[in-house]
Amino acid sequence: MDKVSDTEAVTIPANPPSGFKVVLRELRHDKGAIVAVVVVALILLTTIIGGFVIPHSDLVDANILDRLGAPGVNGHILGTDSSGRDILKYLIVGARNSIGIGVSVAVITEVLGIIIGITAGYFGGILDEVVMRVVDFFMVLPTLLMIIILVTIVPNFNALSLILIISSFGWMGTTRLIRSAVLSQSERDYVAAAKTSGTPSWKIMFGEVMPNISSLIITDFVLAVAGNIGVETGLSYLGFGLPPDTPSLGTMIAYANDPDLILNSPWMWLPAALLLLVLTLSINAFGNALRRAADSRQRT
Amino acid sequence: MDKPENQLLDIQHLHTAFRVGDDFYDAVEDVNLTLNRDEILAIVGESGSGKSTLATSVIGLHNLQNTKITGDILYNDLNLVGLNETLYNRIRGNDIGMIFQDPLAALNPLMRIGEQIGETLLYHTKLNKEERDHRVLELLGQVGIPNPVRVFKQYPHELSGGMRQRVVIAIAIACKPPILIADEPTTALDVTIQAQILDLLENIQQETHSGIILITHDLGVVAETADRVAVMYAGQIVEQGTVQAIFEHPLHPYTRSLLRSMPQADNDSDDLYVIEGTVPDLKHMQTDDCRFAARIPWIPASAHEAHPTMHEVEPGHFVRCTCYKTFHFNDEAEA
Amino acid sequence: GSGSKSSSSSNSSTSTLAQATTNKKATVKGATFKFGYQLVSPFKGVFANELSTEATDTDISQFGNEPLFKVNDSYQIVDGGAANLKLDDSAKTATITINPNVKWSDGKPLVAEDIVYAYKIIANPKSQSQRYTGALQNIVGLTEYHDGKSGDNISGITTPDGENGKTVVIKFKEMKPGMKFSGNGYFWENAEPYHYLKDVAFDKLISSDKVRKNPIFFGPYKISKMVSGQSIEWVPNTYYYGDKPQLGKITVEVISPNQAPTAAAQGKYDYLGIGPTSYAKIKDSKNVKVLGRDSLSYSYMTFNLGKYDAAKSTNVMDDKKLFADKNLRLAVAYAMNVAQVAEKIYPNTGSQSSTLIPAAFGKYHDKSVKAYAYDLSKAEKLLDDAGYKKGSDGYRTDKNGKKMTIRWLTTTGNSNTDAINQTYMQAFKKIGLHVVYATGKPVDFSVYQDKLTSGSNDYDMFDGSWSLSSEPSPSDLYSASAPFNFTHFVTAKNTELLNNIDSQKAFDTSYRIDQFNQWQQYMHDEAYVIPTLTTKTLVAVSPQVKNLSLAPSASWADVAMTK
Amino acid sequence: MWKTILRRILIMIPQILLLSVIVFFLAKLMPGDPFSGQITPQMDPKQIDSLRRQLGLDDPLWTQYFRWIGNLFHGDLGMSYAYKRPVISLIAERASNTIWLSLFAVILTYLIGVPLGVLAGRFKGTRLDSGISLYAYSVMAIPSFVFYLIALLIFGYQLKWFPTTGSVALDASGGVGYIMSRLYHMVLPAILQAFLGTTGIILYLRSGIIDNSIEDYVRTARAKGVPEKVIFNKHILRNSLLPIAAFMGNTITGLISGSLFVESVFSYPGMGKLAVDAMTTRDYATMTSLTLLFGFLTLLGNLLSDIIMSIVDPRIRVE
Amino acid sequence: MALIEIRDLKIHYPIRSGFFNRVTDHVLAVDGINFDIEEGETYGLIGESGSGKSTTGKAIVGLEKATSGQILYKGEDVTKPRNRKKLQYNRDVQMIFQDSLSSLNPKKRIKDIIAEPIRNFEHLAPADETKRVQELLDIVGMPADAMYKYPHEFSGGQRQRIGIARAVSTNPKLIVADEPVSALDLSVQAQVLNFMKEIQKEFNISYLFISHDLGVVKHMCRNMAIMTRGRFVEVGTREDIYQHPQHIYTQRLLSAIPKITPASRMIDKSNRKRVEALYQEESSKYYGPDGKVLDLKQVSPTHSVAIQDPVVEGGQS
Ligand SMILES: Nc1ncnc2c1ncn2[C@@H]1O[C@H](COP(=O)(O)OP(=O)(O)OP(=O)(O)O)[C@@H](O)[C@H]1O
Ligand SMILES: Nc1ncnc2c1ncn2[C@@H]1O[C@H](COP(=O)(O)OP(=O)(O)OP(=O)(O)O)[C@@H](O)[C@H]1O
Ligand SMILES: [Mg+2]
Ligand SMILES: [Mg+2]
Repeated sequence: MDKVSDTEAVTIPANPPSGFKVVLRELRHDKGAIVAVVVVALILLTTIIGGFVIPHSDLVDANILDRLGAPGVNGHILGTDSSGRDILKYLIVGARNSIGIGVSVAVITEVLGIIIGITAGYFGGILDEVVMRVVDFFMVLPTLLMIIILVTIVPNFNALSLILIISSFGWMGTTRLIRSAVLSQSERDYVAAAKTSGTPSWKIMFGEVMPNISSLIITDFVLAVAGNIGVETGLSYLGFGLPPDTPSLGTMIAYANDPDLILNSPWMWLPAALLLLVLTLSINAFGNALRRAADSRQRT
Repeated sequence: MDKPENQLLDIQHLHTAFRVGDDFYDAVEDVNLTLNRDEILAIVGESGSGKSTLATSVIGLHNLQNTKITGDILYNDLNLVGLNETLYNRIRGNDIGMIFQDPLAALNPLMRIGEQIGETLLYHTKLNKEERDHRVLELLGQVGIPNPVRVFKQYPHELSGGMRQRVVIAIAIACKPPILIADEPTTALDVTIQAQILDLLENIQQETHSGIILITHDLGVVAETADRVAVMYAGQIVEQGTVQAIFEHPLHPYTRSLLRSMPQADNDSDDLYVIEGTVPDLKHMQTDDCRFAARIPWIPASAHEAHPTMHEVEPGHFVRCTCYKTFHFNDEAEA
Repeated sequence: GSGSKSSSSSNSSTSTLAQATTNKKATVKGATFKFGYQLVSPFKGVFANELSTEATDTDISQFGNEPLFKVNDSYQIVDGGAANLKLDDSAKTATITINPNVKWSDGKPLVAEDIVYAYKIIANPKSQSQRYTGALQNIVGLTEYHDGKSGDNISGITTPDGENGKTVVIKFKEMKPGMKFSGNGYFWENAEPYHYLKDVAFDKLISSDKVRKNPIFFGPYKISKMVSGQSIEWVPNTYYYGDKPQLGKITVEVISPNQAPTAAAQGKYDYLGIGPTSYAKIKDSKNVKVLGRDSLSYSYMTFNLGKYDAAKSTNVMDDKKLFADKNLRLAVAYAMNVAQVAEKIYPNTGSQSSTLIPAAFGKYHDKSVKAYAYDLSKAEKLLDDAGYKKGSDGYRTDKNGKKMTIRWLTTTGNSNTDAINQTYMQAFKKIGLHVVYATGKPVDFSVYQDKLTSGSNDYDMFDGSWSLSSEPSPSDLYSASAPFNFTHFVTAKNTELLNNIDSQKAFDTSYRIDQFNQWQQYMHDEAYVIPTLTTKTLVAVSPQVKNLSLAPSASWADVAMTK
Repeated sequence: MWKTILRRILIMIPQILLLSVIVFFLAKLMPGDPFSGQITPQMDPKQIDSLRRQLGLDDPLWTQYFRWIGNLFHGDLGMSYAYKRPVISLIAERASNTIWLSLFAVILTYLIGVPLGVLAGRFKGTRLDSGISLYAYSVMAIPSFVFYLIALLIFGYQLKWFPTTGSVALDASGGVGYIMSRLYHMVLPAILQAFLGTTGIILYLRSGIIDNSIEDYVRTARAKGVPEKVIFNKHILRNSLLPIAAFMGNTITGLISGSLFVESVFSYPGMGKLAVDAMTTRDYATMTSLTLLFGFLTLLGNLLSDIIMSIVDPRIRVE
Repeated sequence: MALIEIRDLKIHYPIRSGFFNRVTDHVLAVDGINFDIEEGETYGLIGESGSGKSTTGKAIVGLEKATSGQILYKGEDVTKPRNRKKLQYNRDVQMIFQDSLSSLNPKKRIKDIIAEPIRNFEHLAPADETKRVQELLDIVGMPADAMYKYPHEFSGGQRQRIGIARAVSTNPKLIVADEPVSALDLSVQAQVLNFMKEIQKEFNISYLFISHDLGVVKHMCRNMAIMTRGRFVEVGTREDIYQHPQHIYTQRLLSAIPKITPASRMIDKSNRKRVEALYQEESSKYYGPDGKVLDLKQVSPTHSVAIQDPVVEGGQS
């Protein structure tokens, strides 16, 4: 047999192909992204550790003797709020809760979006048509108003119900994104190849197609986290946010709505606003670096 | 060498290097080439051999931040290498026309066909709008578009692949440039349309007496249309000569291997000839030795030149490296 | 007496805030007076008191929308206004005599029918007025008119000298001592221009331009321009019967509460009502002077002790309710450090109210009743003695040894109310009471109100506030039959005292005061309703304002501007 | 084209009806009703109950819904319980404020966003680019109300450049004076809204320009000898503006629903605030009507986007 | 009996338009074709872009649903999913794709790619599976260490061979090869073609070889069909088609192929011009009134042409 003797693999630099590894490797060359990741990591670390260390009573208990203390007074580094609680502690736990909510909503919407989007995009046809009409319809719903109605309706409103409510209006964008990505992946022959190899549909959808849009999913996830923290903030401003014993960046920034506090006690809301800014910027920078990483892999 | 008055382009020691990471690597190395009036010069070679890089260097479309070009590209005593943008813009479209491979991508999706062709005229002629439109209609007719008036107002997506390629050609020849560069103009097309387009190119050349650089990897296309052929391998020209010389007396092992691996070649064997190994990529093609040596390992190293140069074996027929002298196919040796 | 729930403003403190301007400079003629009004949403603009449902529309139309009767600073109706009132106890009538000089701003005189017409608007079902109350139905024939049984006439309201005459006689089924005071609710204190509105059907009245865009009044000023929901311009009413108005123009502008403290401190308006917490920042501003007055409102903490039986129109107490035990109620009362909260959160502008009749009512307020003083050990002793034992988790069980959770219904507020609630919560915890928010968090006002009125059973304790009308009778809020007795307490003693307050005997003021005092003491002892805070009504006025007073007797006709 | 538009509009009807069912029933699920927040001791609960009955609030939900929808088909959106006036006139008054403000803001958004996006894309990787991107993301991260409040305090109160409240001055007179006053009141909120709205445009345009400049047709244009400036303005920019055009419909609807914050800070009487007030006061007729209007505007915005796209992009055919 | 028989296969795609977005027309991607593939043979399918070649191939492997007609495998109609299951059709029929990169999942290692059909059809122990993959890699001439690499680490020719390894992993009877070498350079193309022939001999595989390159088909196939507008214009053996083309379309296609003999190019060109002129002139004779390709008529036992009246073999050329 005249076997072809070409055995040396072409020496294209071996790009690790799993979405995550690509990303890490690409990020290493992106100074902005490294800074962003470090910032996000620091914030996460501080808030998670802080969340464990800071006793719940410190966040709840009012001490009106100590209220509205300016930063530095009585050992409160960032001052105290109108209940006399330490802003720094409140901020740390608030950030943890906000991030928690942002992440949870992102997880839920992403999972929903992935399942629905992949199914619709993969099977196409009437299923896709129906799903897309539903998505369109949800897009038409005035989200903010619907959220407000639901917040009012649910009996025992807490962080979990907030997460579920925000999620129920946040999955459409992801679904659309995933669906269109899946549509374009479905055109690729590896899907046809898997079908002819006898692979069942669910395996193709989640085992073959999904890994190929993983960087997209990661990026969307990261950006969704940032976006959802913003939604929570807006709700708090309107008075439909979390109960006072569940601090969040939103409830803190909403202090800015109190006319007496916005200028006279800026330490009550400004640190939260700045933290939100830094957090959003970093998450976005990270998300964009992810997107760039994904793109650059596609180019090679 | 052709007579200088017939000569349109004289490329001397051209090196084009791309930045990969922090270093520059030659994708085109020490290419010497001339183009004359009234001729079609074909450049053939496998993917990655540097054909497009060479053509792009001539028309000056490389992004100079990532590309380093040295050597000379002489056009009418003007050296195009390092020419400033304003001057180059006067030459592009007017003196050098370019035809690209993918006719859909090459056309602006938002502009009407008439406008896209007219744009060339706008920057190189003093024609007014009416005259330009008139000329565009004329060009559309010239490239064999059945209903120029309608097509004039259409958008690229409304045309078939063959029509689009004709439009791209019309753009390239709008100012009757003496030099035309066609980079794989028919690769995306069906054979029947390919034949039409190639005929069209020939006709245009006969009318305008231009010189055409035709880039392709299809040997059949070369054999049917070219006057002279340059065979590229790994960034270098390995053989150059008239089309008869190349197809009837190919010398360089690479040229011979290529011809032999064509299915059409009526060889008795049921199997096609296969060249061992693969074309090296940019980073791995950088060597002073004969770059093809790795793919004909049965030829002893001594057969290759230390620093291969072009040898003129007969007037106008050049071959790189001396290995051609002792080259034989693997099976022939065994036979 | 009656009031409306409002989360802001009220008080009785001894602070030094002036109630009137002291500016003595010469008046500038034709000056513009800028009146700012804090409002979160645009005003609704129903300029007929019979039809409007909120104080806002009345507040921004106060420059023209003058009531019929003049009051003194104790809210007692006195002669000298647009009309005089004469009560006849034996005939059970009130005779209203219109000042013949009073003219509407279109020049037409105020006549008897204008007064009658106001009653018709209220009582006609088509106009959908929300002012058709039980108290008004004390007028003979009003119910029949409402039910369409007496045609176009209200038999108890007559005009002896004709529709266009100046006298109206109102016949009551029963006379009440509160009738001497403004705001008593037994008769209406406004008139509507019959000649102007008669062409508008009752059901179209509320949306008609004549009520919304071009209303006419007989007060010192009249509307000259209006931007719906945002601003109104008032100019002097040349037909005004009283002293000539001093200002050339009054502009009323709605301003978002977000901006109010800044606007006030900058003196952007000549008059801007401000919240108690803004006082500290504004008091030193050179641009404005802050006037203040004890308000007629107070906040309270109370309990869910039963239910309202709508069929029988009466409240029913339920012994099984958690707070049926007085000791538990008192423990809650002693655990709230209201005095400190007032001092810390509303310095100079808020204080602890001691009884359910705010000090602003002067002699009707019983000074001898002392507010529940913060005393945790007393509270604990009360609980211990009553058999609420502390468990190992620090929380007390009920008297049967079962776990006890107190559900507190409260409304969403601002960061100050959060602080206050939390302060109380901690105190409750200290005395071993496990208090949680009903439904998990403070609820919005509609939900709160819905729970209170619908007989919901999912709360044990709630707080709120009443803004009283100028007649202090507590019957509307605390009597057995009062639908607003959300506490649902009914005791013989309470009923007796309230009846006495509104009895014929109480036409004797000293008797009435005595009954008031007894009731206040009784309520203090029983602790059904625990009064908490009261804050002052504050206004930032510019230094140029002259003759402005927050006293009930003040008139806008007197207000002037100087250099 | 007209047929497609008509068809799209017809498709909207069932969507809007479904929307109305959902909103109506959800709204009814909220505890309380229009009167529960209004009850004061100056009123009599019995009278309130009879008013409730009179207004049909005691009827079964379906009856209420069909009555409402029946009236809707007669062009009657019902009466606002809170405002005691026909919803249609209430919304007309507020909507005109919001729509003008939004329109003004949209124009400003594009006037600000497009040049910034172009600069960032064209000078990709430079400091200018990083600066513009930083701006875009910062604006995205700052909660809008904080942004509005601070700007109001600075420009309205400290510098006194702009009016701080309302949509028009009381003393604005005459046609021109009135319009000028309206505009003057809109300037600050519109600029602020525009600054917040530019994010999407900047980011889209930037990446559009970067992507388009490596397209083949740009290479063709270069090969024609077209000057770089023209290549940029005529070829790259036009193609990069496509997604922005698609964005336009969304921008408008986004602004209208996002107007809530600007309206409450500036006491600007508009639809956003009206909608939230309607929620809190259980003003069903207003609430459902507004939701329908928002839904309709969103659908209209989508349709508008598609029409714009089909006009600017010949590849998208609307037959 | 042939391995697979295609009987009057039609695949129509609906076109929606109009006010209600109803189906108003159909694309007749494949419109009534018949052919048989014998065991161990390579059947060529030639045609221009859009003529329906890929659609046919996809229908055979089951990636497209047939609108009507039958595909008989071992005598049973495999357009019915039930029969496909019963016959283990999906295991016996595999596909090689044109775009080697897109047909290999970029996120999977070569081993997992090649093992995919094995995992689905024969449940081997991990060690056996690895062994099998190794064998397959060996068959296609790839080193064993390729197993743990990813598709993008290989050249086009190597990737195509990986695709072939996957296709042969279940010992299929038929492989549909849709333009397997169109994207490849000459020398790589040669490798792949050689290779396909080799495994054909070894495992007695049949190919449906789809291509627009007449030279390649000539090299690979004994029997072939020329396709245009969803229908066959000419069916026959290599000699029938290349030596005695009857249909004007076939003639035109053949004449358009560039030859590598520069010496005869003037002749080739004029010949092409002549055929082209003839095509323009006479094409109405060769097509139905609506431009539809006529039904095939047999002109010799092996040769059928879509013409009105059969012409005696060799009559026209
Ligand atoms: N912009 C670039 N940056 C870096 N490397 C490049 C760039 N453009 C081309 N190359 C490399 O230069 C070499 C020559 O490429 P070129 O496109 O000229 O080949 P070609 O002969 O035209 O091939 P094909 O037939 O595929 O078009 C290849 O190895 C290619 O990867
Ligand atoms: N999913 C589809 N919907 C509608 N039309 C389709 C679809 N798939 C293919 N077609 C049409 O069917 C016809 C045949 O397509 P097919 O891909 O089979 O052609 P082909 O011969 O393989 O062409 P190529 O050489 O370009 O691959 C074409 O006109 C194509 O546009
Ligand atoms: Mg090339
Ligand atoms: Mg195909």
